Amino acid sequence: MSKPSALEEKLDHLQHHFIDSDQQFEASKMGMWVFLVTEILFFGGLFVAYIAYRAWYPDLYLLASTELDTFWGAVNTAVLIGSSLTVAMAIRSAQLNQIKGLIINLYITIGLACVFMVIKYFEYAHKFEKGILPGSYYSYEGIAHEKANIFFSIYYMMTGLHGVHVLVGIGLMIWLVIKAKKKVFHSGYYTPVEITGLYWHLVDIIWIFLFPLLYLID
Amino acid sequence: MATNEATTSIKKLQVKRFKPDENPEKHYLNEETGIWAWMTTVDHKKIGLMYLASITFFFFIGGMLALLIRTELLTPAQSFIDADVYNQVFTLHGAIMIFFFLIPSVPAVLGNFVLPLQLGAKDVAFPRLNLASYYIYVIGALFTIFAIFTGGVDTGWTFYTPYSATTTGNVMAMTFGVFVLGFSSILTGLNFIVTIHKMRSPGLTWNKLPLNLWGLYATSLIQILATPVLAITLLLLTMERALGIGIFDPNLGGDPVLYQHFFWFYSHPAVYIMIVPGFGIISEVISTFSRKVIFGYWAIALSSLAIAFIGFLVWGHHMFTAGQSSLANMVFSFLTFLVGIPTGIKIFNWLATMYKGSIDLKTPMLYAMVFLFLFTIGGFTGIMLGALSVDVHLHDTYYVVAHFHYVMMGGMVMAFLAGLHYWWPKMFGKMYSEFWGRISCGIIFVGFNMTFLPQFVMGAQGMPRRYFNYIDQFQPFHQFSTVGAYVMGIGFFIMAGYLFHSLRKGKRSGSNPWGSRALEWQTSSPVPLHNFEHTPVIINGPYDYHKPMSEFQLGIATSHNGHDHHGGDHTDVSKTEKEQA
Amino acid sequence: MNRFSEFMLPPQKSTLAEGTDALFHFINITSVILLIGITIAIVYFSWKYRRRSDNDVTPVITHNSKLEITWSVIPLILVMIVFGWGLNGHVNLNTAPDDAYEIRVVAKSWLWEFHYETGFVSVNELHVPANRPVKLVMSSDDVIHSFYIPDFRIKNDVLPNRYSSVWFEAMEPGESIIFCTEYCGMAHSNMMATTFVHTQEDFETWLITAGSADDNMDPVELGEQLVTRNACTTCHSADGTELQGPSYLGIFGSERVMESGETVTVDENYIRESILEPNAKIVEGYQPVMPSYAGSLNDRQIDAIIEYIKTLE
Amino acid sequence: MSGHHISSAKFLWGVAISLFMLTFITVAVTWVAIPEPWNVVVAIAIAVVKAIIVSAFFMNLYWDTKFHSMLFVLSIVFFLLFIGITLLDTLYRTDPIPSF
Repeated sequence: MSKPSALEEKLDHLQHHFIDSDQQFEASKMGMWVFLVTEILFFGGLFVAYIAYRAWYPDLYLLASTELDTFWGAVNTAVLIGSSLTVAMAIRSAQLNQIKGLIINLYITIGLACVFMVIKYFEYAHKFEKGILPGSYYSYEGIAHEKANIFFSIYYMMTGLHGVHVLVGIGLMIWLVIKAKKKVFHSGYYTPVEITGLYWHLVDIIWIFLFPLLYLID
Repeated sequence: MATNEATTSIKKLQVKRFKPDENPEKHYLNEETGIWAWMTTVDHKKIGLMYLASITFFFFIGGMLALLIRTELLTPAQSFIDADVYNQVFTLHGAIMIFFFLIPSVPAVLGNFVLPLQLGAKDVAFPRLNLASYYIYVIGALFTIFAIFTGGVDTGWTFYTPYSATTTGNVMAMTFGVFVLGFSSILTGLNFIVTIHKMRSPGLTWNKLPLNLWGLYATSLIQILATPVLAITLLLLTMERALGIGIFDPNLGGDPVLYQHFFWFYSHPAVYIMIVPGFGIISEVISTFSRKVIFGYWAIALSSLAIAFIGFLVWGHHMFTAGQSSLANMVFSFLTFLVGIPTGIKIFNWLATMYKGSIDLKTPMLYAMVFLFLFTIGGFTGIMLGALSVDVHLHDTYYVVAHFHYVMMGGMVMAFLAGLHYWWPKMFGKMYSEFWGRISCGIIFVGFNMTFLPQFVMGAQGMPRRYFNYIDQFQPFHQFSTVGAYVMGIGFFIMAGYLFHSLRKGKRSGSNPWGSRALEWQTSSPVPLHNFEHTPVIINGPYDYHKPMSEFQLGIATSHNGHDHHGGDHTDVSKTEKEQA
Repeated sequence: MNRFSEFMLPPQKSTLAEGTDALFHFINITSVILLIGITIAIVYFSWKYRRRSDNDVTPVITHNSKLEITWSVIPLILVMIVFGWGLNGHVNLNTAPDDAYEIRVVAKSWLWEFHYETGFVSVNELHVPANRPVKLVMSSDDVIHSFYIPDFRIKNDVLPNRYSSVWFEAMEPGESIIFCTEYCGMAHSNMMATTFVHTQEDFETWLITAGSADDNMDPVELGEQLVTRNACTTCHSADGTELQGPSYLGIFGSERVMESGETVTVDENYIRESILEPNAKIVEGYQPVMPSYAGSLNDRQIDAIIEYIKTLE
Repeated sequence: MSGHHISSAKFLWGVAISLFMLTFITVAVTWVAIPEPWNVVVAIAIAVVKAIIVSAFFMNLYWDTKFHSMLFVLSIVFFLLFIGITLLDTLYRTDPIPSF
């Protein structure tokens, strides 16, 4: 292990069972990667359901996806990619000891995540009005396919679970802002920023797949 | 051969021999006592013991439920509980034994206690996460208990749709409890993987890693790769009940066989979550009590990983008669047989380790022998069930029940007991009664075979599982089986007795009662608060019994990282340094 | 060998049983030989190499490639034999001959219905001809069940959303038991039926007479037979015993409180409704689990059951 | 130290812009009628490229230890095994049809 590269020897963050900051940083990062593996398989289950039903009823997916608005889906994709960029910028700021930049970038990320959720809210509300409700509450008659309810069950489960992850991300980001304001982070210690960033990028990646699979069926 | 190289570089680093304190005054059990200190501890050893207490509780409950089932089955018709209660009882027996006992048993209890010790680390990589995973386990358990008292669950531990989507009772609380529990398992696996990667002592390379850790590593990989799928499956099932999403419920257009794929994608690898860490323990115990280098170190280590991997591809053998396509049946049957090979290799390796050893049949070794015998039977009957045409006849009969009890109880529980007896002195610094240990091992062995051997016969004769009533011709087998269950119960009762006695009045064990070369035995018993008073340095493999003990006790004096809040350590260091190599 | 076979397995009553049993015995014998070998090794090593002193020196044997390859390859060959053999048997189990006689099976919680080509429906009694392949095309009305005849070595799950099938060829006239082997709720273990194997001629006569046999029977007697034949007695006793459903004893003319809170007098109309639409009115304390008999009982038969219940006071 | 790679702001912007472009392309190809299986293939291929860009340059896998990339790939492999083997059942079921 190399010597801690921190400019000043601030070691408040170092827990007793680690040898040095680098070991702690590497361990946390690996822990996050292992966690991301579990996240991928967690969503993987839903993708399996999606693929199995799509293989059974390709026409159902064609019909039902016309109810989803490609424009707003694309906007949301762009919003999430933008927020990934700002998270990456936030990490860069932390690495360069620019705490102000870190906080600003986190604020922008939170803002973009909220925009995503608001758009999602309007999409959901629009469907609810039509009677496209999840599960047995489904009452929309506009799709001539007997399994239409299942497509929307999968849609709601996938986007809903993704939405929950976005909310968790917003919570984590707010926590980071509070910590950053207390001057906890510096170029020698920004582990929470880094691993929250990893989480956020994964949420972005999952949406990158959800978008074409749900909205872009033609 | 590496010794010479190593010793030269060791001199530069000022490596000394640290003999463990045989009679430590301060250790993890008497520093920081009191309920609150235990509840908030982040010490992996105490968390391990908290898990031990919890799983013992659930093993007791699950065992009592088993006796209830066996007693009811004494007669073909209803004897003292009705069908509804019976169905709830076997559901709970299965769910509790699998989710609350077997899955956390070795990783969360013995793994938590031993893993950092075998690595020479002070703790796991994320101690707070470790404590959190314990509390998540407790929360999951509370949900399940809540489900029992608010309507019960009668679906069987497999929660097959559409029955689970339509039956009355509180299935939602139960599945949610198991869902929560899954996260405990995931976090433990995550913690172990990172710990093994990042917290190894100097010199502890991958080819010197104890086989127990290879087993735990393979287990952790399965935990992180499979458990999330259980989580999503149960979430979908909960949603099925709450909202009627219809993915698995045929009444709403779904496919129940798809549910079975989801469920077994987790639950078959879960069998390996239960058994693979058992393999690790058996390797440790057999090598220690044969005082001999393990035969085929890499074969055992890699076969654990191979089992973990192939174990993911065989889930469909639970579904040969479920209406799965013939193509899938063929592929799953083929892969199932492949998983038998690495398992067989392990058995032969353990036997070869005993060959020309110096075998001491102490209680842990006795359990290891029992494991070898019972697990082999479990394995062979598994081959039987993997054979497509025979499985059609045997599927969902008592043959399957007997088979998985031979694997889970004859394999896993025996391995757990071997490990518990093996590491007991390390945990508490006390010895148990060797005499009663052997007696109860014998009683459990006899009782176990009495219980489950007849079940093979009645299963092959056609007795279906999960039957409350049965036709008269099976009664003699059921009665024999019930008697066996009580014999086994007596065995466990004796075990509880002598283990409690050892806690209160046991003889001091000394740091290394078995003469093992493994790292966890090179510190005092009970273990100091931070495991080692020095940083261990490893130059030999953990099974190199041909090398002197002194080469296994090397280390560098600890330089604590500045702000250690446990003041005691600094003063104690000088005490342990009194003897040098 | 025969004795062992009788002890371990039910009698072979279908043409497929022999092949399955041969593989069963092959695996059993191979396993027992290997198990004895392993056990002898364990016991022998434990005794021969027991610890003699605390300073025992053990040899350093880390691996032996020849040995390891042997004990990997031999089991591999054995399991591949088992795989091929099992697959072969499975293919036979799954390919019904084209000329097989077809019977529709409908599983309901907790009874088996067998529909014949004549339109006749028997409950919990499967009648088949001997020495002729029979194919069962199965489906379920509610949850998953599984159709299992141990004597024939056949089993397959019965699904609510698809058809599944099994086939067999019974070898001689006789009776064999049918189990449900997929857990399906409270009376899962009572969901049993019997296979009656007739000679070809007997079967044909049975098929013709079965539908009309009831015509000139006394209604009460017919009703008593019908409640047994249609598996009503699985859940409703005639002697006051509490099962999954209310007992028939003294039920007629009594007043019962429903789950909805209303009170209903048990009369002809209520019994008729309960047979055809069982879940319309549920007596307090019971579950809505009874399957509908609409389509499988005609008016005369329902009347007969009502007459029978009236006699149980 | 592999774990502390610092990307320049310009580079991060470049990555984001390429992602925006790919998003536009994936929407744009739906305006062109591509025959049946290929429209899905193109959509997934673009999504995979985007995911690789995000993981390599935003999540720093490109500069990180190989083990993290391995974990990422491992999870995808197991997902593919899950769906691949499940499809062996769901796509190849042949249900009997009752004749009466």
